[in-house]
Amino acid sequence: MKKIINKPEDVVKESVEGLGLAWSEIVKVNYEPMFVYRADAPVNNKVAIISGGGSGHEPMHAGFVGYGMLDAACPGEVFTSPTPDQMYEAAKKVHGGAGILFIVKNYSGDVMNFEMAADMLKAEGIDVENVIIDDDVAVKDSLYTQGRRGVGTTVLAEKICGAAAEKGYDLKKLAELCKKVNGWGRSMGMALTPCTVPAAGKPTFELAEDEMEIGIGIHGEPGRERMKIKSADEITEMLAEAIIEDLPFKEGDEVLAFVNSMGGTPEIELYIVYRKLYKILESKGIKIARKLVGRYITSLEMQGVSITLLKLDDELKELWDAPVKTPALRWGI
Amino acid sequence: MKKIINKPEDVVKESVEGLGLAWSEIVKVNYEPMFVYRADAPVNNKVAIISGGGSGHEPMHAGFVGYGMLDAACPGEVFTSPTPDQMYEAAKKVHGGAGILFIVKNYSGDVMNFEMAADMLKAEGIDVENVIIDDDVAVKDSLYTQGRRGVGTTVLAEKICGAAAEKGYDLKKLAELCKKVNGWGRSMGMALTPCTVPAAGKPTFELAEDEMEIGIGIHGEPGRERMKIKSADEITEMLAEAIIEDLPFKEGDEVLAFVNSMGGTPEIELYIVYRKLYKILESKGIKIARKLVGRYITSLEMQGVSITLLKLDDELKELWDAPVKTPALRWGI
Amino acid sequence: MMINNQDVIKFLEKAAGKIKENKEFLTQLDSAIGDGDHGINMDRGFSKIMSSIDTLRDKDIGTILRTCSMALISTVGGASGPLYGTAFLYASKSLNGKFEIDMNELLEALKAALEGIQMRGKATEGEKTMIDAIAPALRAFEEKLKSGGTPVEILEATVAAAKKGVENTVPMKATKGRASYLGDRSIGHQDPGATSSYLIFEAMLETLKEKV
Amino acid sequence: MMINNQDVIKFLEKAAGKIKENKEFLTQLDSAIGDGDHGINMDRGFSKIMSSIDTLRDKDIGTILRTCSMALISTVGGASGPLYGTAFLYASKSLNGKFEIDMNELLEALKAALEGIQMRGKATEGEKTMIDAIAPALRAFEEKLKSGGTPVEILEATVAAAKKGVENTVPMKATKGRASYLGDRSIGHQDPGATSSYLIFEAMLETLKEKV
Ligand SMILES: Nc1ncnc2c1ncn2[C@@H]1O[C@H](COP(=O)(O)OP(=O)(O)O)[C@@H](O)[C@H]1O
Ligand SMILES: Nc1ncnc2c1ncn2[C@@H]1O[C@H](COP(=O)(O)OP(=O)(O)O)[C@@H](O)[C@H]1O
Ligand SMILES: [Mg+2]
Ligand SMILES: [Mg+2]
Ligand SMILES: [Mg+2]
Ligand SMILES: [Mg+2]
Repeated sequence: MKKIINKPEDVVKESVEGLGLAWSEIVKVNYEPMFVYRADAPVNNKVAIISGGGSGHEPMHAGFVGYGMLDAACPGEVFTSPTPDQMYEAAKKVHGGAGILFIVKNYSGDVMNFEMAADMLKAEGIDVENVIIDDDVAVKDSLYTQGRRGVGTTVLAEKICGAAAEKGYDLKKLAELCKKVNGWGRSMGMALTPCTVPAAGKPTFELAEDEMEIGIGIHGEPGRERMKIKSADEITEMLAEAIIEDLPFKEGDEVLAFVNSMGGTPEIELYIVYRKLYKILESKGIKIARKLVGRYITSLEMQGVSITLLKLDDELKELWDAPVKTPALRWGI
Repeated sequence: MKKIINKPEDVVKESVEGLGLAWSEIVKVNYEPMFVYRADAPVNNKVAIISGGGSGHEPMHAGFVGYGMLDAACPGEVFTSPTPDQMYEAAKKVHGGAGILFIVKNYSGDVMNFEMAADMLKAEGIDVENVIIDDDVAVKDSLYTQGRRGVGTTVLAEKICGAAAEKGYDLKKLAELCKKVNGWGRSMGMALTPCTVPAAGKPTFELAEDEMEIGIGIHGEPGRERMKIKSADEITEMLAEAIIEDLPFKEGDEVLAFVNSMGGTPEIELYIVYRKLYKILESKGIKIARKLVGRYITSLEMQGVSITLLKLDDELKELWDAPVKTPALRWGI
Repeated sequence: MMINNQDVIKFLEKAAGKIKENKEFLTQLDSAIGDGDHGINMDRGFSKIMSSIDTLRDKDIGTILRTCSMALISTVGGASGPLYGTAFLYASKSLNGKFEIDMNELLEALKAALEGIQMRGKATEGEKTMIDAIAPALRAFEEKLKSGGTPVEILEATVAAAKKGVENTVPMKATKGRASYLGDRSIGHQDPGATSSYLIFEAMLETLKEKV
Repeated sequence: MMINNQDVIKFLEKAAGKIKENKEFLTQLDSAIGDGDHGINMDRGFSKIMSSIDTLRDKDIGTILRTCSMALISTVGGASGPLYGTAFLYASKSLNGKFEIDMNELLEALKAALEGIQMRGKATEGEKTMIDAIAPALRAFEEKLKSGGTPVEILEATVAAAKKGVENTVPMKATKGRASYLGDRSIGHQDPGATSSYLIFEAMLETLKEKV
């Protein structure tokens, strides 16, 4: 295992501490239990938005705490859901009197832990809405299963709902908006290499020198299919087609195109994927009205890429463009 | 070689094309010869700032084109200096009548190619200043050698000079400022893994599973010393001590601390390094007044980290804080 | 034979030991069909219990189990944290204030634990989860109890059924938890959560064996 | 024996061929002490020359070399691009309008090329660069020319000296170019730029050998 770390068990704590030291004008860190929250919390009469999940997906979620996005983020151990006491204490710290929106990725662990926290908060009379993000088209959906994983759309939902909360949306309206974003967002990812959880010390899976994994999750969990490596254009086509036909996205639609690195894939490759995605969408009469290209929801050092498409209307465009000031996403301010 | 690319020879062109498609509100792309330039160029009566170098260091430099930073960037092939015709044509396109500042990293290839372009432009009566960045303390400096490599300080110089150009600094004052930034900036990097130039198809060097390379360059060129992997704290100490004693940085100094990933090292590790760097500087009475943490000057997918410290005064702090709007660096606007 | 609070402490120590011993193994199982952290998660939780076990020695069984529940909920994370945490919490409910219980009371507590897991995780038997070890184990417990087995016999039957249950998860296709994302590719692998449940039943059996 | 513009074209074709053949080798040399692109860079430049070679067949030698210079400058990049580009440019200066030259004129052109390299790169002999192949090669050329050698003999001496020069770079410590960043660790490796210069001299020799 090649990593720039001290003890594996200190990785999350030390990293969050570093984030807090670097961005003290934007965030503060609570250690027992661990959560990262807005330095100016609580913001009175604003719905507070809290997300969280296993660590290893940086900058998600702690890098998205700040004006116009999250009020708090609860980092679990690497690839392990945070615990209810984290969400509970975070909520108590950032609650501005207008209720709490939990944005939760659809993993059984995350769902159950956030649910427990919501139960605890509701018992104290605090309004909580739990919205689940499940946008990964690589996973077959069905009533009888856990359903799809939450991936790239989470980042977009956090930005858009964050802007809406600043604008004064109440909890009910904000939860509806979050569900709308989830309903209009679709993602799929692939990997060239696995990644190594520090505490485990060895890669989560093996891939031969000429193989890739299509439909990978963000925890190094195996994907939909393993196959020989293909060209960037072919990979982009596979991901884009699966995403487009799922919603489906249609001629005349405006979308936000989000090309994301799994961590280890460098920017030079991301833009090769973006180029092809642009051409595919153009040929179908789908217009990229907004974009995000970079590393926003990652799997440690995994090499690979994911694509997210989010259908846009005027409301979503305006909220996307609104100012945001967080360690990892910032504009207009 | 595991990469998301099409043909190795098309990597740079396709990636730059993708960048242009994604950020058309900020940059435009010229293909023959290749350069990326501000969509609103030329900006009249502003000194135009041009940088460039081999590709593979993204987002540097093309990701830094835009308001408050570069007017144009000239990407060479991967790890290969661009050619004089690129800088020449870029200069003709963005020259706003107030002269041209070339910011050049100190590699013999870059230096010579920029020099040739400057000769061509001067022959046409255009004022050009060529400022060389040579901040890498891993390289022993001497009058009789090529001198030090240009690394992390380049990013800071581009941001700071870009702000100064917007503020109306003339060419002479801007060149002085750029030299001041170079004189006050020091860097050093290390790598856990090599990287692979697409055209070469195999890693630029080999490192055993338990080895790291200290004092690495940004082209996969071997560094100062190879040794057994150490802890994040020890690595940070080695880099920081070499940097601090070189200028030297002293008690009471204010600095910009820049912790940079070589590409493959994920953010979770960067903040572990930042944390230790903070503590080292704190113990010496050196204050981090500004910071930059992320992937800004990379070596493709190489795993590793570099640290840059830049001594600050009021002028530099004000220019650092000034608004910037580029694909990769943005705030205040 | 009655089970007292000291036995519960011993059981917890044994369970923590078994989890630690099998940390790698559980993690390996989870790598195949999950995210490779189950052993790490469980060990973090039981180590946390162990770190304050001395403060529990004089407490009643309900308090001991409720404290364990809190430790698991706040340190394990993942899916198994809330599930085992809720299990311990539900088990504790009928044991508040009690320093000694019999096998009937133990069965009631275990049934409550399973109910908690199902309330929280909404899974049923056959979905390739810990329930596939626990549910058959409790049926075996109940049968042997009714047919008049000794405590050790009862728990031997329980452990054997749990083991069988773990083996039965191999050919199952997961429809709950992270393994469900694999669809058919989850077939052929043993469920990590079922395996940790089996280890916990084993710890119960060994505790009783040492007592007689 | 006179060298005409057709010979120059042949020389360029041979040089391009040798560079392509040795692309991997040059790149490998550059990996050890540089950034592993010298073969790729040089091949890109000479391939560019080859792509328009047909438009040069009827041009004078000065024009041919100047056009090569532009191609190298605008496609090779790195350190070797401006250096070889300047070399060809300087060599072309005294040959403008000429369709035939003798060995004296060739020597003058080669000396001008070296001068161009030194103007641009500010290196001298002993710094582990292409100059360590070119400078001794030109000295051998001049000696053999003065002592009345045939053109082939002159170029044989030139190539032999270039080869020796390349070998001499092995124990040198680099103080110019990318290899200089390695300091003492550059010792023990052959310089890639010196090697490509040697290949170019070889191409000249083979051209003349075929002519006689
Ligand atoms: N809904 C559920 N009901 C019961 N057990 C479940 C459920 N979801 C997951 N599990 C159990 O949890 C185990 C995985 O736990 P763990 O690896 O610690 O959590 P995570 O999957 O979040 O990484 C599975 O092997 C399975 O037995
Ligand atoms: N200042 C210089 N003078 C002469 N030759 C040089 C100089 N700097 C570098 N070289 C030559 O260039 C070669 C490297 O060329 P190349 O790999 O194409 O460029 P880069 O080093 O920019 O990648 C070296 O082997 C050396 O012979
Ligand atoms: Mg997990
Ligand atoms: Mg190079
Ligand atoms: Mg798991
Ligand atoms: Mg080179």
